[in-house]
Amino acid sequence: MMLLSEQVLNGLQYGMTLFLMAAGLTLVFGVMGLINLAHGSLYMLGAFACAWVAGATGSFALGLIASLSAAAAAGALVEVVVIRRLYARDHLEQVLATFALILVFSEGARWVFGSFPLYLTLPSALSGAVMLPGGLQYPLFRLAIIGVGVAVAVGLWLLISRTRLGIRIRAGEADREMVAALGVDIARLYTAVFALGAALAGLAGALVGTIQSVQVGMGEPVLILAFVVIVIGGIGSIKGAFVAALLVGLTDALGKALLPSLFARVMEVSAANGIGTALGSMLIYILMAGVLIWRPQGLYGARA
Amino acid sequence: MSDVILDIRGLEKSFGALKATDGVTLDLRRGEIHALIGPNGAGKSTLIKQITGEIRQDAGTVSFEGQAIDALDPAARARLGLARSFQVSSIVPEFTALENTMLAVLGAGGGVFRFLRPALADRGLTDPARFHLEQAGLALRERVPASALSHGERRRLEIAMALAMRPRAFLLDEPMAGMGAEGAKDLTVILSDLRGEAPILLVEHDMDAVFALADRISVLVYGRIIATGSVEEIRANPEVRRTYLGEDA
Amino acid sequence: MKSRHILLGTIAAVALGAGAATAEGIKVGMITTLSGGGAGLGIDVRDGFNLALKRAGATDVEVIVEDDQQKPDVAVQIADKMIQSDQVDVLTGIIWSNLAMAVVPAAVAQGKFYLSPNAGPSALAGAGCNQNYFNVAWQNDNLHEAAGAYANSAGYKNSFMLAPNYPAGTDAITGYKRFYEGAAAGEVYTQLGQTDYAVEIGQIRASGADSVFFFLPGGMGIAFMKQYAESGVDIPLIGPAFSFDQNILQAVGDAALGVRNTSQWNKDLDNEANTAFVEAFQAEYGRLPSLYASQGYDTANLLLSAKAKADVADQDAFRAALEAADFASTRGEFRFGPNHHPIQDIYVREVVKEGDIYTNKLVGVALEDRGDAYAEECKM
Amino acid sequence: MGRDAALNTAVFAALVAVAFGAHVYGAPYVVTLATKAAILALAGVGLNLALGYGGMVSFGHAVFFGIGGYVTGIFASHAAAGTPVTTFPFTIAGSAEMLGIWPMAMVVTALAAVVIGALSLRTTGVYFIMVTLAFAQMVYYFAISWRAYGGEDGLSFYVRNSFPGLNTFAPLQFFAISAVLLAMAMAFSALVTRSRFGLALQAARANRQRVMASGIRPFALQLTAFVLSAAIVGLAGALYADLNRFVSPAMLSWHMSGEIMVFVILGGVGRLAGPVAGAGVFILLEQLLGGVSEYWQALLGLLLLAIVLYAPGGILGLLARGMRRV
Repeated sequence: MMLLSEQVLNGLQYGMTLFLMAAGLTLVFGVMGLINLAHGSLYMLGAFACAWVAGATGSFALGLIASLSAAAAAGALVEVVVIRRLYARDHLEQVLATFALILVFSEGARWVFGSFPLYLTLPSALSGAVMLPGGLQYPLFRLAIIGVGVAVAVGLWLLISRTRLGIRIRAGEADREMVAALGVDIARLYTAVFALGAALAGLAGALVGTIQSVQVGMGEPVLILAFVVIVIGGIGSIKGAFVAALLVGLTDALGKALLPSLFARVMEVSAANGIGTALGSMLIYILMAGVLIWRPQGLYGARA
Repeated sequence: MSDVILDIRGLEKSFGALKATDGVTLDLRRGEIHALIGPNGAGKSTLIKQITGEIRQDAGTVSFEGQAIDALDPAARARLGLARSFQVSSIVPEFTALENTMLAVLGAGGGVFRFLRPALADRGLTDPARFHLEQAGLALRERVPASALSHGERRRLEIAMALAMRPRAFLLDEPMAGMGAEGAKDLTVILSDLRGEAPILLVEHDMDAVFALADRISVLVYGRIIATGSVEEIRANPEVRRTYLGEDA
Repeated sequence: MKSRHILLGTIAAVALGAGAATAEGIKVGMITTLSGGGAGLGIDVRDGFNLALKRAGATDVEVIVEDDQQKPDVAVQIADKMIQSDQVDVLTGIIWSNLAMAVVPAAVAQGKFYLSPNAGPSALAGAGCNQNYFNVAWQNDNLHEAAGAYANSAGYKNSFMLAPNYPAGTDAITGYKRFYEGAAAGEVYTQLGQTDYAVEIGQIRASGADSVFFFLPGGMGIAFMKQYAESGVDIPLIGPAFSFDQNILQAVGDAALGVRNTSQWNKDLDNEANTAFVEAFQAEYGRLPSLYASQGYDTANLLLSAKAKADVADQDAFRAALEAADFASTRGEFRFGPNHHPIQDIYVREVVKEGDIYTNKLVGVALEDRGDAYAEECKM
Repeated sequence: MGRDAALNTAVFAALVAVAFGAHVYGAPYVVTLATKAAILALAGVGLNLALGYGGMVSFGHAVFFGIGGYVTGIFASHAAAGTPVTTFPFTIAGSAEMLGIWPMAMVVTALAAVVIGALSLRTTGVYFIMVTLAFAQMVYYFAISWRAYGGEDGLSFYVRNSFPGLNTFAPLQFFAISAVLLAMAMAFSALVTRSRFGLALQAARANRQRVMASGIRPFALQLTAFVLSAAIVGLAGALYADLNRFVSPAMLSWHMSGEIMVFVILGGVGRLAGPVAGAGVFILLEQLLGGVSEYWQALLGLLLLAIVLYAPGGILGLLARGMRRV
């Protein structure tokens, strides 16, 4: 029982980081119709910015601010220089151009920061484990990540349902030409949305980099998972991204933790470990294939 | 065999609160041109899409030559001989006129899964395609990429393609749209000849063409057929004059 | 991708005289990992190797270094190039067992010598051994076996075992269990390259273990130990030296203090060769050497000792010279078993802090004169 | 048409000339590089059938490359060990004969493509891109965990498989095998795209609605093209395994999918020799820029970006335009 509740927390924490990534991706797709493979690079950039600034100043808070602003700035720059030429192109060209951006970003980061992973020290206020009701010990920083994820989800919901920018975003999803006709500066709207998504990715990178490590290529595995999330949730839907992120996080954590012991009931331990581990890592992709076969447009996607 | 080729009964379709098709009953008989007219937003395209199978109706049936085709997908309906042209010109722009028509021949004749013989050397495809291009008055333009054809030529190409499908019935969705007066006149002649090949359900805004061509006219307003009859009956119908032709009765 | 280090050194009459002992120089192809998360290991092996050459003033040993990016297919292509284009006599440098498995068998089949400064997969120690393959580090199981032996002596009865899901990971747990006599509280395989260990730490917490044996080389180990320290779980850790080398310890910091680990080498091993090596390495590179550096250094010295006795073109003589292992190892006593793998002592170390630097100190011997479990299957 | 054919021939001839020239001048490693280019180009030719002509943006074609490779590795390693590959439902012996392994690799890949294609083609657009990626990741993680065949370590088989009458270890002879297969695949691809099937397939890419209205189901067309495409990529995977005498999950990774796509795009989508030019230039850059800078991939990225933004027709598109101007 203890194991289960700890793993549920792990799944939630993992899901929240995926949500931070997926929210930007799905916004950019919903509003601009763009697939951005380079989103993982912005995640990496946020992590490096945080590591660098926190290392130089000794302040984790400044590091977080740096990660948000560096990723947002890089996002805006990339949007203006490259991405906006791609809106009218087909998905194939978008995939390739943003794949090219990954190469540029990764090698650029390797050039600036080297190949060695950087490690951050947790701020003392957030380090160590806390005792939760029920006697479970859990790392404070991971709880904080869950909190940040919830806060961002609520913030995005308020932004989209209550603000002028949100109205424009929703209008942009519905009909691009109409928004332009309404006199909204569409170019600025797109840059703003892209920078917002980038900032969230950068924040995710900084948070995850702090508990794991900051290194070149760290954005790629999480990028693929973020795509899995938005595809399951339905591309363009923030709500879908949130639900799917938690679903993927929980499936992954619980699958890894429980599958080997489930298999061990019917077979010998080392074989069960092998199969359980294999299936554990395949589980989210099986989940995605299953969802798409059942609902080709994802859980909350509009029918194409 | 009865004279009714296409029989539409009690068709209903809603999008949310909007009733796009509201109990439409309509038929198309051998040898006729039956025109479907109505103001913008009357639901003409939605109705056509239900006949071709692109949209599934909520209620009612569509029968083709006595057989209910409600369960068939668009490709299967097309193979039965229900040929359509599109409101927005729907050709393959990078193909030549000939290749576009060959595609239609291929659909009607089958044998798609042949991999090695060049299609352009395949007289089973090229001969009928050239024949139908000629029928549509495009014989001299067969090597021109469709994207380089004029608007009027593209409409003719669509007719050629519809012919190539050896149709049992045509569904023509605004074939005159965007044509000059001269082009429209030419096309009127072609359409009039087409009637001999198979009956036509014609959706058209050009009233001169409709009145020149149609044997019968149905008027669709807000998803409902408000009148069906001969050209004279429709011209004389006061409701049509009021709601559609915009005259003060 | 390519960084060529062609060691020419100082061209001096003295060196020319020394080179005259053999008819020809030797061309060495070093395939190692110089980029990505595992770069630290390759850099240490390379630096250790080069240091030995420099100290010996061996100007007629040409070393071509290429980065394998820790990718087996890249390693294979580099090996092809070194053999086909550069026509090297000896290959060395590979860090990872999977890359070694991809490169070594084909290289020795083409009549090249391969001296392994790190990887020692069981397949190359047993039935798949080869007369031209020499391992100067250890057979993969060795340090894990020693960890198992240490666990017994420390009185652990219920170990939780953790390793990546790849062959060296399975070898690690197999090696540990070969000597460890207690019960298994859990046996978990993680993804290779995994950076989040929350799930595994949860399993450890719930397992009721009295000790945790883990083999997570490179960045994986750093991430694990940092997260373990944050988790509030305080079950003692044991592991092989790979998770506690100089590079890693500085990143892990206090979280590693007091952890016992097993190694065939440490910087405070008391012998002349080692003292000289540690001093020279610090003087040359400004950092403490790791066990990888010591292995690279020993590999180069083994090569030099053979070169002094025989011409590399005379394969049989050169091989016999390698088998003699007539060099001063940083490990003190060093000899090869029948399968060309080392027979050596393996020690227990403890992580300590010296000033601002985290490092290891020797606390005992885990296994004496340990060969390996596969030697019997080797028929040369 | 004539110009395109000349361009295609010239690109292929250039590859062959490089290999033979390198052989004559005693640079066997360059022959090996040309072989690598030919094999990767073969994979590109395969992908082009689905992507360029069929309009299916598959981000998971590495799965077929890897399956072809693994079939080769598995058969060869069983042949070396003298054990059967399977005894159920009937005994299949290992093989070290290329002529035996190739059909097997293509059949197994085609079967995988039928399953993956049939499920993925239920979706379109971005969803299709992502579902193909998901299937590739699934197989990738499976291969990593499949310890019987090396798992993450991959599988070495040390000795290149044999071909009757040739010494496959001689770089030039192995190049010849790869180049002939590449030429055959290009010829096959040229025929298919001009056939009835190709006509319908390209129409389905450009105007799916039109094809349906003509009475042809795009699904069957696209699935067939997907399977043919996969089988060619599987053959390329088999050759790549033989080139390295080694297979590993890296062949199945999404980076590999991306790279095969890059060959196609760099050369020119929907152009017969596009993948040949793309793979050739890719390897040339890798060797040239790799010598200049350790960060050559950044330069590659910039080049790729420039191609996508300013020369959507790829290298061959540029060349063709240049030729027209002359």
